[in-house]
Amino acid sequence: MSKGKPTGENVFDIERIREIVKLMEEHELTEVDLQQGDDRIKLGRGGQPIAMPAAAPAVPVAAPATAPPADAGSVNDGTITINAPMVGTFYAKANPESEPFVQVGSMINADTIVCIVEAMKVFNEIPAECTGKVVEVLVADQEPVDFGKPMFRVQPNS
Amino acid sequence: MSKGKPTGENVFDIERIREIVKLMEEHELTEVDLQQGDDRIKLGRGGQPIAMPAAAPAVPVAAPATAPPADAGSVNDGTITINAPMVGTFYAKANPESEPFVQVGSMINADTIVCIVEAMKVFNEIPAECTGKVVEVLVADQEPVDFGKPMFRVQPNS
Amino acid sequence: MLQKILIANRGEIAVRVIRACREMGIEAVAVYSTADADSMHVRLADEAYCVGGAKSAESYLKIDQIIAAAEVADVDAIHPGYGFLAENAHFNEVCRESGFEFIGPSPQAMEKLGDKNTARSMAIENKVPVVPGSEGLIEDDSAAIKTAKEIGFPVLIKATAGGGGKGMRVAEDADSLENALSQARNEAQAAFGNGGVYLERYITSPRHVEVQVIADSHGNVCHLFERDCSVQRRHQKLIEEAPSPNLPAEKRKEICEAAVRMIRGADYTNAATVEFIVDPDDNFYFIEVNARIQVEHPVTEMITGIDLIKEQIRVASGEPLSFKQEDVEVRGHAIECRINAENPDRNFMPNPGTISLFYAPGGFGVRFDSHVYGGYTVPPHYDSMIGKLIVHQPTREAAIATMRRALAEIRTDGISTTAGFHDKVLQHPEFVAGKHDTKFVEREFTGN
Amino acid sequence: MLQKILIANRGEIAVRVIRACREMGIEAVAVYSTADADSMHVRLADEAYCVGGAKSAESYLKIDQIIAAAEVADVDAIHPGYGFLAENAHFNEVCRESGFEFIGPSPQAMEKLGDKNTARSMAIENKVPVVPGSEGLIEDDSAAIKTAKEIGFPVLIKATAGGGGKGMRVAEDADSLENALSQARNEAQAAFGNGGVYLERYITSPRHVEVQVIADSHGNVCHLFERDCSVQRRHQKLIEEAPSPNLPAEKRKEICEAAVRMIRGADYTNAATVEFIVDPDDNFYFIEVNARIQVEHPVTEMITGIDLIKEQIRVASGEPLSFKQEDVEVRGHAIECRINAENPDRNFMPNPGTISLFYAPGGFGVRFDSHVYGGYTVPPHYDSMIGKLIVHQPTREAAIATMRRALAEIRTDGISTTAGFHDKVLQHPEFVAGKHDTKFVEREFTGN
Repeated sequence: MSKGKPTGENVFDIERIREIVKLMEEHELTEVDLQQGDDRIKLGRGGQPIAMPAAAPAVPVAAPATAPPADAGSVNDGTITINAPMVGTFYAKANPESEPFVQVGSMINADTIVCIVEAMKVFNEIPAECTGKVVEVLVADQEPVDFGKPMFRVQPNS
Repeated sequence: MSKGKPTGENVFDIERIREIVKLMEEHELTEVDLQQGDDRIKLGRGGQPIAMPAAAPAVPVAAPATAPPADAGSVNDGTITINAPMVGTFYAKANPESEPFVQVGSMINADTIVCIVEAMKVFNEIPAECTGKVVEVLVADQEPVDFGKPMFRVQPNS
Repeated sequence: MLQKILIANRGEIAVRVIRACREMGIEAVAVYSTADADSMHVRLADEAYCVGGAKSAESYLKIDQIIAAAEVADVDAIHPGYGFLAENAHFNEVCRESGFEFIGPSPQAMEKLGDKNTARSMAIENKVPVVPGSEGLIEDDSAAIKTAKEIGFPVLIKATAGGGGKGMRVAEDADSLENALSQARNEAQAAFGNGGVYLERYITSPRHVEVQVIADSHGNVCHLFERDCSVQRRHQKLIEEAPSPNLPAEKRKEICEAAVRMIRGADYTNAATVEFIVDPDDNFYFIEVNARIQVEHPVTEMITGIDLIKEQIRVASGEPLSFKQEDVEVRGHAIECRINAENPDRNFMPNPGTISLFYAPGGFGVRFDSHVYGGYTVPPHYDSMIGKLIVHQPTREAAIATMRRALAEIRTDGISTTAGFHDKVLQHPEFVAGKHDTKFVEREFTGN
Repeated sequence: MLQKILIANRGEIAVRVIRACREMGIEAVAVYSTADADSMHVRLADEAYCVGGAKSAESYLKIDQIIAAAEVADVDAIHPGYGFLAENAHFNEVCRESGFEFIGPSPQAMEKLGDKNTARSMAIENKVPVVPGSEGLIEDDSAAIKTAKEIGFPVLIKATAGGGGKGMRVAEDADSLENALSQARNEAQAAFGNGGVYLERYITSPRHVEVQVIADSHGNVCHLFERDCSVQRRHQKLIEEAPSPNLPAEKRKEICEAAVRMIRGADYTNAATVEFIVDPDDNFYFIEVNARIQVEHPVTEMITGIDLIKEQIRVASGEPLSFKQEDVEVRGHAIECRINAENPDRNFMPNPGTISLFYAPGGFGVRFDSHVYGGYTVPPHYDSMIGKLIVHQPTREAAIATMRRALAEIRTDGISTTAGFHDKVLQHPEFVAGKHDTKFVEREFTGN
């Protein structure tokens, strides 16, 4: 393994770059500059946090015990998410005939029921617990959800 | 013996970077800049960069296939090392009675015999292959050496 | 045969069950807490559902969430592993009421055997020797003194609802008995909300010997011989081995047959372990039944060649065991060391953290059941075991040599483990001679 | 018994030998190139010496440097592993002249068996069936045609100094023979500096079956039954198993006894493999003897329970084998898959690199012999094998299931491996039926 020559290793390895970027984001690094021989990896990062790649895990890696809004899937565009507080089946409507509880554009407040999560034959009405406008519905009707799974994206009132 | 061996250390080793970042966070460092030969690890974090003494890793980087001077054990103080070109037993003197080939302070040139490395009953005279002044003898008389093991530290003529 | 199984557990045992499912062509579903999102069992499973927060009470112990995951995943059975809800008869019942096979005994059998006092009477009914002691609970102190004199001092006071040594006291003589009784009662009341205690003869220098049994729903009850788990620290097993060293052949036969009688008598199906203590004269006394698969089951698998998890699944599927008693043979000797993320130099303080560099032990005769890998972070929320190192060799001596070799290979930069401590134990003359008892570790190493 | 051994090799086999030394209480000394400073064998050894640069020619093939390291480390024996200098009779001789036991056969036996033509005549002397062919080298074309007609077409032309398929040609009839002869001669001359060729009958749909033999210096020569290595790509073995599927019991007996005759006749000590090809009617023909321990030795260890490396060391120490022929029994079925850092989708192009995240396969019935770990960089300078995945189960069917389970567990983020390719092979009906021959992989998968 002589100096200045790569160890059969690829500077452009996306996986590793993703790891470094993750590291930079987690620890608010502004600069990473790695050189070995002719190889170099130099990454800069402004004051704005970097958005996680789409390939981010489907499940929040560190959602707290009770999954409050704005934790999972935040992309730092000012929006927050309403996350499933339990495992179960997501229902967008009270019954097949009725309208969805909320849709894109719906204004919601903390008490607004946004959906039902059914588990063990119990239909749990899920309140928004936040105030603002629904900008995206992230789960299809009757799709299963698990703890912390983002269900709605909301533009909060500022 | 293993202590003398090159590590083939990898500047891009995510784990080590993670360690350094941890340090930066714990101690609120804004910049770390490590350089050795062609290798460099430079990390920035938040605020204004502050000058920081370069801390070189304890272990030297990998020596190339043939172990020329100045590769192993360089500590960026301008000195270079004469490394063992083979496995064997290091002899500082031609025979027990005689003076050492070289000592601290000895001026040497490319052809100066600096020691003998004995392997398979053959006594190989090792030339300096560099010009300058011996500032440190790194191996004790009749100690075993292996390939790339630094034997002398030399202040080259500039 | 079952088609899809949810594993209501984490760590190495979740990985262990997933492996058995895979080999049987059964789909495996993992559940996990937010702290385990990167855990190996999540990645190896066919499906994985987050059931709550890092604390066990918010995830692995949350019955409704686990059942909800089973419904969403549409599994047909649930394997509880060990610990967490494994011996919770209520969970067992809820699983079955919700339409999921529980891979373990019936709630009734679990409940009966769960109560030490009931279990003891069942043992007596089935002619399984028990430690001489009080019939049922101790009513008052005078009765206690009378019984103690019949049994003979020293006597041990035990909580009927007890476990892990809580509510236990030794009384050397009648004078110290009263005091010890009240202490034990209070401790038991505090720990288990049940102050009921009973008396038994205190066995000096006991060995812990347990028999692996498995029963199917067709009336077959087989034993897979015994394990010796005498290397313990504060009632926590550290090293287990099979067969038990220095147990005479006829005693082995007796203890295994007694265990089978016990399980048959309890009208029990699936895997169970019948625990005994063995005194210096090789007399054995029933202690309790563990109504679950145990941490140390691999040593039995190594010497018998029988996959216990697969047999559990077969039994839960209503199929007969894949073997008959006469097919079960002991081959060689197996030892297991529990590798814990603890610092033996700091009184075994757990030290969770990230394993920056990891070498897994391997090679001929070595099995390492674990969920860790280089870069894995051991979370602080659960028990500290990061793996089970199991070796199998023709002789106990060779097994010890292989274990010491394998222990030396383990590398976990970033956290310290008990590997080095095990190596010390393995070299101790008492262990090498197989003459150690359950107080060996505290006597020779840790003190207390 | 030997006290200190230098392992003149790298990678998994260096680790394998170090493990055996450790269990026997023997000090292990590693040598390494500058490219292997971080390799596991360096870290597991008691001592390690860098013997030169990354290129094999500058380190692992440098006889003087390896001997010098042996002198400095003051060992009493050298284990060559496989590949590199393992079958170099000169190195063997230099070791012994320098006062180090060479853990392998005598240079004489190695040399005799190294020459295919000599080996063939030795086989004939020892009544070991060989493929019908020319007695010795082919002098001129007319002789060739005469011989070919005696043997019967199609005939195979082989280089006496050959290997890896070089200098091989098939002639369907007399007309094509002359042309094929000259081609083979030229190729052999170019490849080995020796144009000598010979003829033999061309066996269609051959299986590769080899017998593991080991002999001590006390006149004991034992076989450990056979291995089937018919899953090959370009003459490189990919999957090996023991016992050989569908080999009739009496043929197993015959082939093993023939192998023992061959080794006894060669006045050979230590481990050897006698290779045969087996035709569709189960007739077997001697091919060659490998005078070393082989990559696939673990499958034999699994079914016999005998540690071949320990036996090699015992034999080299002048001790008798630890077992007698009648003690050797076959238990269950074992399969090995060679896990290579290659990309099957790109014609198995090697792809060295850093393994950022690594899951080692494990669990019941699984053995993984490897030198890699999370964060390890596979150097580009050596062969691409990063580990050997071995499974052991009561039946071949169960072994295949366990292998598929274990292959799926392997994770090597950063490099691609052949694990997925093995999984495809294991599902192929021909392999499942055990009816595959040595052309199976090229015919069904890679199209050569």
